[in-house]
Amino acid sequence: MTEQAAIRKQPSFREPTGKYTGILSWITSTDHKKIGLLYLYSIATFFIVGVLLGLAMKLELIAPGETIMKAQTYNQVFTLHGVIMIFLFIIPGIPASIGNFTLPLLIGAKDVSFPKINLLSWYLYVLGGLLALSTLLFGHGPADTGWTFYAPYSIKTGTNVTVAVLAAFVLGFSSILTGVNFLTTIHRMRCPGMSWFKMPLFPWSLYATAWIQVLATPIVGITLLMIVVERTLGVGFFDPAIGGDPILYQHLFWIYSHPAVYVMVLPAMGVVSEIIPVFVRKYIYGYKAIVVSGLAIAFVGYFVWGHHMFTSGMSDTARVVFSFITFLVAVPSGVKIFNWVATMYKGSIDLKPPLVYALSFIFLFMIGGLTGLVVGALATDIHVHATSFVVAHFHFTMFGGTGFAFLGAVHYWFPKIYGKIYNFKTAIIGWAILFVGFNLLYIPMFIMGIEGMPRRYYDYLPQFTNLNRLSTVGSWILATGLFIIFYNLVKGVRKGQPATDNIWNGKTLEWQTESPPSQENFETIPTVTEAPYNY
Amino acid sequence: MEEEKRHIVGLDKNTLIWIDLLILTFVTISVAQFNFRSVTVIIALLIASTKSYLVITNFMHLKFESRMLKLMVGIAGVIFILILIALFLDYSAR
Amino acid sequence: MFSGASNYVRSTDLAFTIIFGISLFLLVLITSIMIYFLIRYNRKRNPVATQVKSSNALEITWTLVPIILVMIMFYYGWTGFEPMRNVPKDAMEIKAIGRMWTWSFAYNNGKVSDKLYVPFGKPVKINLMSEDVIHSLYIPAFRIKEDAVPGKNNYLWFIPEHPGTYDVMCAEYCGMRHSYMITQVNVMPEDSFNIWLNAGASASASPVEQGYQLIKDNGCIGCHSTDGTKLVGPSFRGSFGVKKTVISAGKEHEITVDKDYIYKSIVDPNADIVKGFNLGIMPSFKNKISDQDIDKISDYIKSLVRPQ
Amino acid sequence: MEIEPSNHVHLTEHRDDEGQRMGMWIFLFTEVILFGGLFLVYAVYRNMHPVDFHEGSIKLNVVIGAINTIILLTSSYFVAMAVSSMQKGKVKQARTLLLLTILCAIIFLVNKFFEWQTKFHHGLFPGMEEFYKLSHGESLFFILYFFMTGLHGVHVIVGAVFIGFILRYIKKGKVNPVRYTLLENSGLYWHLVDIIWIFLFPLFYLII
Ligand code: HEA
Ligand code: HEA
Ligand code: HEC
Ligand code: CUA
Ligand SMILES: [Cu+2]
Repeated sequence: MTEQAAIRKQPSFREPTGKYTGILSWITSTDHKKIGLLYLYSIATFFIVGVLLGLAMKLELIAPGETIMKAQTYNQVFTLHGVIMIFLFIIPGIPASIGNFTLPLLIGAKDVSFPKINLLSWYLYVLGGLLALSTLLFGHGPADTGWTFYAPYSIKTGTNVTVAVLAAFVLGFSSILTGVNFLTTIHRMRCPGMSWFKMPLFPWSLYATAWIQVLATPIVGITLLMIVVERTLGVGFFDPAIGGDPILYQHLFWIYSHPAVYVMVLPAMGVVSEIIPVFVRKYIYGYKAIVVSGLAIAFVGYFVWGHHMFTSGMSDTARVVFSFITFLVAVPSGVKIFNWVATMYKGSIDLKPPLVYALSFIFLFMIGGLTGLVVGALATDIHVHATSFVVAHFHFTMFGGTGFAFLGAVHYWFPKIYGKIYNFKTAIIGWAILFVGFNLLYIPMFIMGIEGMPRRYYDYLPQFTNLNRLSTVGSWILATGLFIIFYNLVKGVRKGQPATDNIWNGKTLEWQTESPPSQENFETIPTVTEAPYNY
Repeated sequence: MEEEKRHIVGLDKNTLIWIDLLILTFVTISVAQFNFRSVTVIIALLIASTKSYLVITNFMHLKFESRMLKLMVGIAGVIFILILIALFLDYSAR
Repeated sequence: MFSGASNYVRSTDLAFTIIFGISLFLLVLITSIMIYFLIRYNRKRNPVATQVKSSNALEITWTLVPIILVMIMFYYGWTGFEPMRNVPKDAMEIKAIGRMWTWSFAYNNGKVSDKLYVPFGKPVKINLMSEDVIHSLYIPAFRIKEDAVPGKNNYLWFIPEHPGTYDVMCAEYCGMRHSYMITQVNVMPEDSFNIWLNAGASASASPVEQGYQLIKDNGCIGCHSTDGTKLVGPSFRGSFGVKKTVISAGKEHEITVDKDYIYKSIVDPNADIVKGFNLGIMPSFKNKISDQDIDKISDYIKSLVRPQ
Repeated sequence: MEIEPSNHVHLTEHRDDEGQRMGMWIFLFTEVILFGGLFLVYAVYRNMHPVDFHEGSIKLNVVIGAINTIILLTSSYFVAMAVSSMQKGKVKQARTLLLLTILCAIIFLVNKFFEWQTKFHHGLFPGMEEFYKLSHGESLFFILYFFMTGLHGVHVIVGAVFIGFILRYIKKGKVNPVRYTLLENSGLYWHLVDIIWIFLFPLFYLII
């Protein structure tokens, strides 16, 4: 650790460069670090909108019948919630914000391969986000189709599906550009000496993710375009009245959207693989196994989409085969978990906030993933498909998994980004409340699902009242925790204690430069001689 | 371009490929005049694939690119074909 | 929680128990190890970490063992599912029609009902149809569910093994009143079932009463209330004889709701759209409701006077 | 950037031509998959309605299709030649070849325009009266035909504009015999447009 926080050798990247100052110097900058932060702030903004919608839904469900909104409003709320959370929060989430910031640092590069395209993708992101929100303002309001936009309902309804779908299309394009950029960067910009197997695991996970973004996203892009054409020109691709097949829409949608769930979770796994060795002070156990399992998840993940359609009337063969492949995907996820836990063995564990998040990721993701097996099995999925069991499953994976890892990533790289540090104690208190609230919110949903409460239900039968009420209370606790965490982070940015350059004693390259890094990242491009995580 | 020695494809080679492509176009049109049932589709697709192969390797210079890039093109192709097969798990067994 | 209401309950719950059991075991095991390490190798207790080399044998073990475990899970899921797709030859067939936002069940003898009635202990095959968007017939107590897709013939089948009444729901999101697309299945002894099945619309019922039965059975009340509240469509109460503004082919004009207009609204609903309502929501019932029956519906609507 | 030139690996300033090309290739993957989605739809519907697709295909004009195929193949040839010329330093020749490519693009589009127009006259455009008299499979065929060739047409336009920009860059000297990756990338894009047509042609015009 070098004591150099006081005198900087180079100005921080946060200083304006180019001809503009203030906010303009940010939104015209092609520096990956500034773009990463632009992403982080815009993602956080949309995320808060999504959370408020989530809380509103839970409030509505506190009792049967109408509580605070009408049925139609509820349907629009969960659609907007889903669209925001999926396309604006969790898919760009870790890669575009944290990934953008740290990827070049981690591989010892000055920037990504295509800095201008990087900035373009942020603009597309904002455009897509504004389009999605604009549906609130005109016509019959936001789409009411669910984030899946299933035909033919999405073609019949009078709400602003066209615009919502176009928003998703633009966002998909933004995601593709990020993917192209990361793939090229990882291939071409690694610093001297960093062979593939000397690359840290977070870049590896971004690499696998980028492949999914590049090869799967266009499918949903074209599918959504077909919906637009079908709605605006009255041309029926999926309209049974002219012989089209609504099930084909579902196939095309899930061909993208299942791989997309691994876009959501692989970077989170990368973050966890980064955090654990630092706080355990050990070389990560099974480095190669973790790399290979990540690639395996990405690859096999392409061929399991049918498990969302077990009750759609797909052929029986397809149901069985898709169920089979679904089970195979669980194995590499397990391999990662085993290796993380094994890393802790004989380590010297320092339970700082980032590690707390990493470990709670493991716990919550296990619950999410293992319940994924219940829905992956045919007989049980026939029963719990489209019930709140599924809702609980994906909240556990997406937000118990990716969400917690995201928070972990923010807490881990915070001192690198800002050169300051937040209060540890408040961070842990916020986490604890979040954790309790989270479980209270979603575990009742598992039970209700097994008892047969369908999802996307505005109103429910009286037997589900108690569990719904419990779940609503959980949502308030969780919101409290989230508030404390945000408050602590914002306070850290404004008046946190200065942090040294390498506050966690990390071995990866980003910790070997100043905090915050300078415009050029490194004074001289580093040369790597040993594997990462050599403690 | 210090570090790269780029292969230059000559006029004759390009022309040769072009003529091949025209011939294949002619072949595919003539074959389509006969009805061999589903075989026709396969022949048409085989010819189209051959044409693409010629374009990709020669006109697009994939031949002279790194092994890594060839591998990437291969992976993208394989994933698409596997998706097509998986989709037909449903449609061919309905 | 799990009553044996159908022939699938046992196998489905078995699959569930096995998957859940293995999962819970792994969850508890891994979490305990994690917590143990956390305490045992805490920095205070263990200031210096010992580096451990990765072991291929271990990697292979924890790849292979999970493969075996997931194959067990897959197997039970599969065997529980298999019978769901093999309908016995002697199954009684019922047509279930889903439309926004009601179910109707049509029996072979022409009887239509908004509730499902099935004989106890007999295999029943349900052919699923949809008139507008995708719905999904879900009977939680029977552990069965299948989508009703427009333009496609899906089916499900089951043997009810316990007399009683169970909830039937729509499990595929289908628009505004999706959560109200709920009805019941009544499992009754075979002889009472036959009596129910063969009872015609009671002759004594007046046309108005029959009209009410008709709008219930055909699912009109999913969209039209009979008490004056506006749902997706205009309420039937107080609409007869009233002047309304409608839009036909883009042009507004006035009509009076009478027998002809009601007939047209049912057979060709998109021709005149009542102002303030949306085009394309109401499906056409052409050839689905006979002309006499439409007359009865008209009579019924006429009988619904505006509340004072 | 003060890195010694000896340090050859990956990091020569803004110049990583191979990286630029790799980026383009990856972008092309996404284009292929974009059309790939439509090919999946095509495959499924053709599998459902083989006879109708044949009927529909008969209504298309093979001659126009064949001419367009030849035009696109030739334009691809021109672009490939343009790259070779540039590499050899024959800037002027490269420019001529690129101009010819754009010319081919225009002829292609004009052809397409007339082809679409005749379909229009026959009322075979989705939404027109005649269209509703078609069988299910045939209407799907024509919807796909218009959508796929339409999207392809958009790509032709984009490709031509891209090449137009390259012509300007050549004039300004931004693209030159030492530095021509942009030209190569525009070529890659153009070849992709060609490849997609190579598949569209038999699938729509030549079905038995
Ligand atoms: C981050 C997102 C994410 C992730 C990672 C996953 C991961 C998995 N998901 Fe999930 N899923 C969603 C997000 C996600 N899912 C969403 C959003 C939906 C709903 C979409 C909608 O309809 O709106 C959904 C729906 C969904 C369905 C459809 C349900 C239905 O609608 O009926 C299915 C069915 O198979 C499924 C399965 C799985 C499986 C098997 C995994 C596996 O990858 C899980 C693997 C992990 C583990 C298994 C745990 C760890 C492993 C061990 C501890 C080792 C030991 C394990 C064994 C021996 C088995 N998911
Ligand atoms: C990432 C995805 C995500 C997240 C985080 C959430 C968060 C929440 N969701 Fe979400 N939800 C979805 C994705 C998500 N949801 C999707 C895809 C659907 C399906 C929609 C559909 O059916 O079409 C759905 C549906 C859905 C329903 C079911 C609707 C129905 O079927 O009737 C409900 C019901 O209560 C609900 C509630 C909530 C609540 C209360 C929250 C929140 O209030 C919880 C508060 C969140 C937190 C406390 C987050 C913790 C922290 C982080 C995630 C990291 C943040 C870090 C930084 C910004 C730096 N959601
Ligand atoms: C999915 C929803 C839906 C269903 C089911 C439905 N309707 Fe309608 N109905 C509407 C809507 C929306 C309108 C208003 C728009 C219009 O005029 O088409 C309407 C209009 C009408 C009108 C004109 C109303 C007036 O007051 O002017 C009549 C009569 C009518 N429906 C009768 C029926 C009958 C009878 C049935 C059942 C056999 C039925 N509807 C089923 C949605 C529905
Ligand atoms: Cu019908 Cu939901
Ligand atoms: Cu999935």
